[in-house]
Amino acid sequence: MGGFFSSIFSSLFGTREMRILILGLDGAGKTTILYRLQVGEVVTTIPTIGFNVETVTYKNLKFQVWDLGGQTSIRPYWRCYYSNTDAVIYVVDSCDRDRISVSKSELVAMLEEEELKKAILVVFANKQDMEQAMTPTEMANALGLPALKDRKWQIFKTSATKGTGLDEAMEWLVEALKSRQ
Amino acid sequence: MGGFFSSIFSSLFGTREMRILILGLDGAGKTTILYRLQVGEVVTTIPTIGFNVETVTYKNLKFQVWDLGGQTSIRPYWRCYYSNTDAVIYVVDSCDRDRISVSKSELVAMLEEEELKKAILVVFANKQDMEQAMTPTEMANALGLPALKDRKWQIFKTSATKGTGLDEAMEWLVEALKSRQ
Amino acid sequence: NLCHADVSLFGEPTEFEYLRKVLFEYMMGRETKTMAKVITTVLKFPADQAQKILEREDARTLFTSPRSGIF
Amino acid sequence: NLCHADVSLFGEPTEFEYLRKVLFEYMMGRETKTMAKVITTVLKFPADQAQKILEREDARTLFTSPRSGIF
Ligand SMILES: Nc1nc2c(ncn2[C@@H]2O[C@H](COP(=O)(O)OP(=O)(O)OP(=O)(O)O)[C@@H](O)[C@H]2O)c(=O)[nH]1
Ligand SMILES: Nc1nc2c(ncn2[C@@H]2O[C@H](COP(=O)(O)OP(=O)(O)OP(=O)(O)O)[C@@H](O)[C@H]2O)c(=O)[nH]1
Ligand SMILES: [Mg+2]
Ligand SMILES: [Mg+2]
Repeated sequence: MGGFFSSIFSSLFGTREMRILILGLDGAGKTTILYRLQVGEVVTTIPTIGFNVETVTYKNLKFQVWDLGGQTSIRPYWRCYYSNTDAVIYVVDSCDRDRISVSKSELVAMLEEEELKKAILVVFANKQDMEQAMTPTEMANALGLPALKDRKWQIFKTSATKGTGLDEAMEWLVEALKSRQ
Repeated sequence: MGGFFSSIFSSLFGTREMRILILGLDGAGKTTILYRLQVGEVVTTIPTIGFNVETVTYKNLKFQVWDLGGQTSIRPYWRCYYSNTDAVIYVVDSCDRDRISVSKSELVAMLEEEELKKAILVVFANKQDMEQAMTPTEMANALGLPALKDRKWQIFKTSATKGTGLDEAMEWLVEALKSRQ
Repeated sequence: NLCHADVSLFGEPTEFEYLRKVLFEYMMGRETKTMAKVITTVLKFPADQAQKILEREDARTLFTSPRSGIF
Repeated sequence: NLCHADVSLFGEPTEFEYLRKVLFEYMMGRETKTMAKVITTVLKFPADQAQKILEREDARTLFTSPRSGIF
């Protein structure tokens, strides 16, 4: 009985591109992460004035991934991209203790937006290859994640340059997206 | 014999919109002229930041008439509109003796453009209702019109507010456009 | 002189470069709906104009959306 | 303070308003070829980008020009 509909659903899930935004302060590692996910390599980046958008295929799923520039003056325009977003990858530089509170307030403002009400949140505690890196627990608290209501979220330690942690995070995200269907 | 082709030509001429630009310094009366030609009335104008474009029908001919703002900072963009232009109506405030040389240099620069090589030029010596108005001959000389080479041109006294001189000028223009076919 | 050519109405040259990037994508016909939102926001279009533009984008994506063929 | 919010990269607020007007017409699909020329000029697009945009306009006016139906 359910076979017919579930096969429609799975083919739909297989066909429809999920829309993912990579957000976070400038220099957090967003562009490095995007291309790590897409081509599996570390690319040389310059600050993103605008955005990069790429199709990333992961476990047979297609994602349209948007990496938005994070500089102060263009951060207000993130919200123009929120519509129809399935998940947000929020990237934080784990060594940038000075700006963790800025990162928190941008995150809080973002999560308040109606258009992102159903979006899944994955926080990448990036640059974990550095000695002074905050731990994920430390960062989760600094960002106020435990207090989040009605939000499916998870935090992962990553190093975009070394390539660690990304697989685990993406695997979790795929499962979260699937179970949301 | 010629009847067949001439009827094609006249219907073609009747169908194809001629493209006319109204140019000149700010405050010369361009917008007033455009709407005088289109609706036969004096409208209240504000300085044009951008352009107005209207279809003007005159003696069964259709013109697409562009009135471009003439302020100093947006004058450099006139050239973006030159392509496919059949005629230029160049409007000069006959009382603005202080800026007649500016008006001349803008006119000269315009006529040097390749895209306007074949365009017919009609100069409107506007605001002739004012006492201090320059005469057409005076203005033609100040603008350097007699020295023009390879250009079909004519100058007319007009008053856009009183509505004088416009008919005569348009009649000449129509004939000039027809004989150019 | 604080008012050199790089100081913009936007406050920052970054915003100017940003606008150019987004406009280029829009004018090349890519992701026009999203780009239209950004452009009208960056340039502070009056609300009524922004709405007209976005309605027009909605209408045209109905015909061209890659997703519209699914059902 | 000379650098108030109305001072633009364009030198003048007039240019900013001008851009908005032209962009609005472009985004509403009116006279897009001419508007594209103005926009790329006002915003000083690099030559290669401006050319790409204008080529694209040429291609699309081929299909939609009101003049194209005459012959
Ligand atoms: N040590 C270390 N450096 C990293 C890591 N990820 C990125 N970087 C470096 O951080 C710098 C900024 O990275 P980007 O990816 O350009 O940062 P971004 O978030 O895209 O910045 P904006 O485009 O300005 O918003 C680059 O020099 C990267 O090589 C990481 O995991 N570890
Ligand atoms: N006395 C007199 N005033 C005129 C005449 N034509 C226009 N004006 C006035 O001149 C002023 C400027 O006219 P506009 O038509 O707005 O000038 P414009 O050339 O469009 O100016 P920009 O849009 O700034 O380029 C208005 O107050 C008009 O009423 C005229 O023939 N005689
Ligand atoms: Mg970047
Ligand atoms: Mg005007």
